[in-house]
Amino acid sequence: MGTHNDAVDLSLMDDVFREYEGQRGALIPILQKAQEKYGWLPPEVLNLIAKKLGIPVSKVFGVATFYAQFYLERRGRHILRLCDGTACHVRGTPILLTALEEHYQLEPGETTEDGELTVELVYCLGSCALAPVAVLDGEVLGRLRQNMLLRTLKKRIDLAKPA
Amino acid sequence: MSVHASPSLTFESPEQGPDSQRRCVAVCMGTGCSSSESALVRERLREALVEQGLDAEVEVRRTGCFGFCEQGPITVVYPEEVFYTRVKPRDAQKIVEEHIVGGRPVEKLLYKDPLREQPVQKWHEIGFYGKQKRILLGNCGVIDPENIDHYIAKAGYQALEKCLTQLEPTDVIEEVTKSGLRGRGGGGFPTGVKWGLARKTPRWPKYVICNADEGDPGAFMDRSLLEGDPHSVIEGMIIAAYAIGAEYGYIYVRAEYPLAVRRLRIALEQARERGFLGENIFNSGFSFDLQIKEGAGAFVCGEETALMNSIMGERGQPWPRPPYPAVSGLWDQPSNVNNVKSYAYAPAIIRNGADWFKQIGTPKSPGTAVFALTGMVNRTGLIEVPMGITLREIIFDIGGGIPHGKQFKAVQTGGPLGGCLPEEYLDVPIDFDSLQAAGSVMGSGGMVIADESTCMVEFARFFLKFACEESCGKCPPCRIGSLRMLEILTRITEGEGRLEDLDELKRLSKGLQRGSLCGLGQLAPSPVLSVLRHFEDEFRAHIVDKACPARKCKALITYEVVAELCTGCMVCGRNCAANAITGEKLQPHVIDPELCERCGLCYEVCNFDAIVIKSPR
Amino acid sequence: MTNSIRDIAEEARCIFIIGSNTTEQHPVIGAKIRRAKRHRGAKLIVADPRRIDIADYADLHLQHKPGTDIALLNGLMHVILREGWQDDEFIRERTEGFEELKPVVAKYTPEVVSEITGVPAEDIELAARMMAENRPGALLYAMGITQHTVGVPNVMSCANLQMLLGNMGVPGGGVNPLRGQNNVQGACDMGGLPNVYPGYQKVTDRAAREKFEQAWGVSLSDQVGLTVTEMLDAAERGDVRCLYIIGENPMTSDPDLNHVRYSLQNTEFIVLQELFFSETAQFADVIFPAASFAEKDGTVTNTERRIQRVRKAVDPPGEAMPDHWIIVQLAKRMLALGATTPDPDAPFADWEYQSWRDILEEINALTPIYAGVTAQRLDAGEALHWPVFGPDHPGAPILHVGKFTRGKGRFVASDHTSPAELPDEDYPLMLTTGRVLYHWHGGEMTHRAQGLEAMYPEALVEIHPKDARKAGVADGDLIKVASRRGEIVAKAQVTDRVEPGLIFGTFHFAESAANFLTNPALDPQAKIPEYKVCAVRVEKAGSSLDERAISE
Amino acid sequence: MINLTINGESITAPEGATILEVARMAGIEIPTLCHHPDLSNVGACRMCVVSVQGARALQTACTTPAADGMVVDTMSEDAVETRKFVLEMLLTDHPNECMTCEVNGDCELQDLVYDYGVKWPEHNGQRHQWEINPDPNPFIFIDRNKCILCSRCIRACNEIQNRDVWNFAYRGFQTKLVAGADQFMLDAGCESCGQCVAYCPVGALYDKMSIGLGRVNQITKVRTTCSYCGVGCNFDLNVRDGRIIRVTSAADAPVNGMALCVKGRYGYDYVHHPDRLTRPLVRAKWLGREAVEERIAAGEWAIFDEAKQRLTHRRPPNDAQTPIPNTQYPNTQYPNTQDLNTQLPPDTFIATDWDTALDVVANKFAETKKKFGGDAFALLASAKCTNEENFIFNKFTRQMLATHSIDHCARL
Repeated sequence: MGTHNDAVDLSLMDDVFREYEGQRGALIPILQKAQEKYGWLPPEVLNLIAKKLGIPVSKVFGVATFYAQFYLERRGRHILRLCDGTACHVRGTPILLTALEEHYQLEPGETTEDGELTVELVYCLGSCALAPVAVLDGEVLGRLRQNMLLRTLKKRIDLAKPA
Repeated sequence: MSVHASPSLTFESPEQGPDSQRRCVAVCMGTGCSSSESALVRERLREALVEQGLDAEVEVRRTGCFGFCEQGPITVVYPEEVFYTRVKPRDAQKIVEEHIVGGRPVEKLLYKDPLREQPVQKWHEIGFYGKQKRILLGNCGVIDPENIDHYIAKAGYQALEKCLTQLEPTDVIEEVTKSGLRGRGGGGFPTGVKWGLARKTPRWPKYVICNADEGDPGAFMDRSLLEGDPHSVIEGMIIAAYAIGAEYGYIYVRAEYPLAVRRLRIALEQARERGFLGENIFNSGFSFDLQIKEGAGAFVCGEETALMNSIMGERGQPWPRPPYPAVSGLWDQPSNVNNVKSYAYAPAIIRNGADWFKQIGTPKSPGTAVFALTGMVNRTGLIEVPMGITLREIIFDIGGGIPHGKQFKAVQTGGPLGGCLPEEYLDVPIDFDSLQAAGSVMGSGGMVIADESTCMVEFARFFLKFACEESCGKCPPCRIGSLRMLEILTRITEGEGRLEDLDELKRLSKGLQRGSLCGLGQLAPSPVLSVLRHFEDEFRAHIVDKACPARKCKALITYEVVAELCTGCMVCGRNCAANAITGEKLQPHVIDPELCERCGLCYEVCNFDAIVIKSPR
Repeated sequence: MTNSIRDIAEEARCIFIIGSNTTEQHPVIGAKIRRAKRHRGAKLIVADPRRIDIADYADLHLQHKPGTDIALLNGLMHVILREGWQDDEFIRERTEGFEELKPVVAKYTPEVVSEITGVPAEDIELAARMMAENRPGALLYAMGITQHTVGVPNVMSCANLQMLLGNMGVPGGGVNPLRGQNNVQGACDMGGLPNVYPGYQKVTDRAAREKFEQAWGVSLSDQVGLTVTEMLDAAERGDVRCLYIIGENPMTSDPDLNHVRYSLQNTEFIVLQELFFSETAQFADVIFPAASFAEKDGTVTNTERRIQRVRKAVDPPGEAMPDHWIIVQLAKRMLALGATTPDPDAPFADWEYQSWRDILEEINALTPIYAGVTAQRLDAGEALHWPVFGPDHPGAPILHVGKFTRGKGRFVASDHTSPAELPDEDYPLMLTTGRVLYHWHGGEMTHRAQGLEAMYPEALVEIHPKDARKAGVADGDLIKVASRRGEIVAKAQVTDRVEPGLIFGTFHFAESAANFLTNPALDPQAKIPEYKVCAVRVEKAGSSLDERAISE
Repeated sequence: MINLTINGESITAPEGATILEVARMAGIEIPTLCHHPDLSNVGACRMCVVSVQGARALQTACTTPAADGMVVDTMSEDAVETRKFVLEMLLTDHPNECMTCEVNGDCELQDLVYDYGVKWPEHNGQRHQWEINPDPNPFIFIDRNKCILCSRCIRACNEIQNRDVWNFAYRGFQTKLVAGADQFMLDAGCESCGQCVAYCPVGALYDKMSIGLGRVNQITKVRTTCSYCGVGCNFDLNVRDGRIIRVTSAADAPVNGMALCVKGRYGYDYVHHPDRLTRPLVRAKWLGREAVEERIAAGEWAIFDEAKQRLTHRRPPNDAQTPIPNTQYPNTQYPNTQDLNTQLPPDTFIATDWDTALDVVANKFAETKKKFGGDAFALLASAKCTNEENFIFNKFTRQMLATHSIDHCARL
């Protein structure tokens, strides 16, 4: 599970639990809210959720690891979600990936050592008409080309100089 | 929750009605256009109007997707329906000054059809819309999805009123059954029959569930519908609930659709305020409410039993049927799961009658089909066409053919669980059964066009990789079998393939189809099989000649400099992270195939087309 | 148990556990109860001074002070009567003494009971409602009820509650003591008691006496014999000269071990049959190496009165021999010495047993409740719950169906009486004792089961953070626990499983057995010692003590 | 009652039974892996698929209720081929180690692979390489590489033991059997009952104490009753060469079925502990100096080292990380005192022989009875002895010693 140094403030969860009090099947929304608050799902939080909902940790962990949306590890300060939906795929996402791997030694799902950038592969952001698309920290980058992408990244993020 | 004894179907302030002759500039605020600054466009338009002191008379309206995302951001000026494309924020000024004030449409913002020399003025004259028939998307681009009055003005919630005040639940089911509506999730199961089954089970509570977990990469029909006309889906669900006897419902929306979720939230609130949701709707004694459940990123949750597990907070794994949801679904109660579109048809069918619906489309697949037309085609976007139209019409008349004069190669429908069809199938009429016969499927509406530059082997591998990553892992055929297939396909794209692999792929496919627990595993081999069936020569090229005809598979291609064209500008060298490109200034450069990573950056940046991609043969 | 494990697990709609750490002491029953609660929706109420494991699964945990069971049970009955939830028909048809019960119970309003037990009044109300609304309900208890100076009244009060609810003689109901040892039931059934012959035939009963006199060909006393604790006192006085012990370890299992040690030292001749050189062995004169359960054949009787087979799987080590062989050998030698001269014509005068089957036949002949428990039926795999009155009698998984064994069920009302020793200035804390999942009794076996020993290698004493702070003790510190009778050193386990003012210890570890501390005060009737309550004080142990605790 | 046809045979069955249950009642075998009669059905492993007339696809017999008029073929080509495919797929991610596997000959996967004639699938694709035995639990051994993800352990823990220690994490080919949040079992609330092991159809979960000590064809099973608490659980002692090497659950155990607790399943090794007493012991003072010296000199008797015995009682605990070594057969040392002139304290225990020891006791008892009568005796019976032993001990008390002073630990 996630490595992390500074302590996690569990009180953030109080109103989440209040919101879903007595609701059936609330585990997933609660995990989503938790991730909104912490950016990922720290072990302490998983344990707390299990305790509060009266369900085994094994179940919480099983669910949290099943869905792609949940992160059990810290992520980078900047997050690039690269769309590999069919439309984007045929319009060049693979080659964008190669460029990224080439320049940042980053495979999808990985984070740079300096914790600056996380690259994720997602299937369809629903902007197929702008394919290939990526989302950098929530901003949509449409009709991408390798050099465009690399330039934007350089501009946006000061990364420990990639080898 | 505020519950009105009797909800009103009249506007609270009529002049806001979209049909009013009042001038209105509609700006698309769908995900597509939003991602190219349409919000800013809207803002600028407002400001410009204020400057002109016209903000009182002219409404700037937020609308859902027009479908023609390719040309986004879209802006339409009503009532003339002048259709502006690729509108930048700075164009707002012009639109207001020249068009609104001056009455002269802004020439340079009009859509230029590659097939016609005159720019097209009006929305419906554009080829892209020519052959469309917009039932579900009828309100998209017309009404403000965040304003229930707009929906009501378009006869919204009248069907619901009719059901609750004039029809017995069984009448509703009969009408829907008579209409011949088939499930738009891809299964094509008769919706009316499905509702009938759920009604038959004498256990309460019952649930209606809307499957908006639009997982197919390259599909965004459901998203656009939810963003552009959320009430039609909600109304459809309430009608279904009434027919089945359910008192609660869920809309399971894909996590990646924040805008759709927001619009749904607003719509639900407004529907509750007006009493369309809640207790004793239309004084009929019937009560119903529903909530949104956001998915958490699992394609398999598009499978109805997995979806219900997910709603219950479990791992999204399917269960073997029986028990069928109609008998024992959510929390072991009778449940009805339909796709977004299936529900959205219901109001129209109830309003206009089964016969009206049946005369659209084909006898066995009545109604329309909504597709997200994407890939290597001139006009990409969201389209709605009558069933029975041919693939060729869609791709060439609506889609405007293949860009850059390239050759059409294949059309993929049905997403990762669908299939690819080549040229010779282009005249197949679109409907559930014909597509199936041709070796593909209707699916939920993704339609991706591949041109000569697409490697079909890699294409097949792409879909299988997706299925493999999305396998829930419950049953061995899918969990392990899909990986074994992927390993073979990867091998082939890397030039390590053997001819026996083709039979092995077929054998494994059979195993998955026959043995897998749910649709995901059973259909995962479909893309591979269809490619094997229609493009076996490409497979052979990879295996026998170690060549990638489309020059896409990294292991089988080389980048080379055409000395005659190279000016030695050194741009490529500077961009090459692998330092594979050498050469003196102003001298032709050379690429070392050993060092080259095939990232294609040089190809991209060369201003003289001096770099070519080569593959044997 | 009046009912079978099966019907409690599958039929009871409410399960009330009082004074039983079921999931640790009878884990398989514990698991069945968890299953009943979670997969069958049975209601689960746990009354225990500690937040024991199963309390975490309960709908309601009544954390009452040790030694206040009668008050708690009376409180429950008070609410039931006040609300008119009692089963009048059952009371009318099946019981007597109800009128006497009423006035007693009337005094125990939830408020009063809350005062005595420390359980919130509303929880008492709620518990009573659950029991009333979910019938049949089974009551399970163990040593937590019996090991008190009021052990017998405690049990009576349990019976009162169940009769009041009409929970007797029905599947899923009953008063169900969970017996500790694998054959403690059988040992009682087979006359391992000073007041009865096998099958609970009273030694004071003339007919019974004559029956055995004729069977064994000797004349028998009509005087009740001594109980364990009385034996030790008699030994201390020198009245008992020979002590013959089979597979028991009074030097860890009896209360006030210092007194036990003194008594044993004082006994002239002690014979012991054991697997291991136990604490008690140190005081023995002759030790016979005995066979373990895996090394002999025979039958045992479980807590639900079911008789089952034990089968020989391996040979005893070295010269070790099964206990029955040893006893027979001694008997024969004593006959040879003329120590007793039974009438040779008596059917069972002699000691010529070829195997356990021969003994079982004698049991069948002399023990009515075992009359039908034949080797043949056991071999045929029949499930036999005594009483099995004859070869064709099916046995009785459930007792008191239709009518109680004694005719009518008798309500015997009791009032709350405080334990014999309560905390005071000198000994401010209350000690209650018990066992843990990984060890068994004196630990003769479990300390030599390497996995179990690895799981729980040393004595722990549970103490509440508050008391720990007072005593300046941190989790894992060695502490000295002292009572008026002795002291031990053990590791502190700071936990809120116990309430402030209460500590918990075990007697699994000889050198720090809680029984150096426990109070030998007895229940006047059952002669059972008050293991569950005594007064102690706690202090951090000095390093010298650390040494001892570790090295010993 | 309903009527259906399975493999041409018409069968009458109770309402609500599954196809699998009906078939097995009728003696028609349908192979299963994830199914177990004690546990809920999940239809995951696909082994029990059968063809049902009119059904679109194969149906899992374990989850499909038998219906009136149903026509089932359990051996249709589709069904058989699917089973072969499933087994083949499982093998592509399973080590080929039957030769050294603990459960060789006692493995449901192995049997089915054999029955369906599935060949070992060679391939150089991905195989799991989980760490073997990564968990310090002293009783339960895990080899995830052998896990077929049937979830029987998960359901056993959830439905039988109700501890919910186990669950699946991640998904697809990455699916992993984890305790809690991928922790050590004991940290995830495990109480080491071993139910997960008992229900594992393959060698993924096994009893750590028994590793390398014997496989099913090398042992004999002896059904007996547990020696710990009063529940009366039955189980099989697995015996090899006169040693108990393992305890296994017995599905037909009347009280407990497959369920056991940590003591019952893993607390048996005391039986073979070196501390076991193996010879009758008598204090020197009851034997007489001469006898003792003679017999010791003759090598018949020996001095018993009491101090040593008491120490072994408090052996420091094993390191839980390392698998428990098996205790050797009792080899207690009895030092022969070379020099008989050394003073022999009268309280020294002498390891004697049965005749001597029994006579010492018989004589002492007889003499005491003569002098002081029955009241001079007190006897403690044992709740650990059999009914028969307790009976004759009670007879010995009353008939032989003429007293009723017999009791036992019933109250303790």
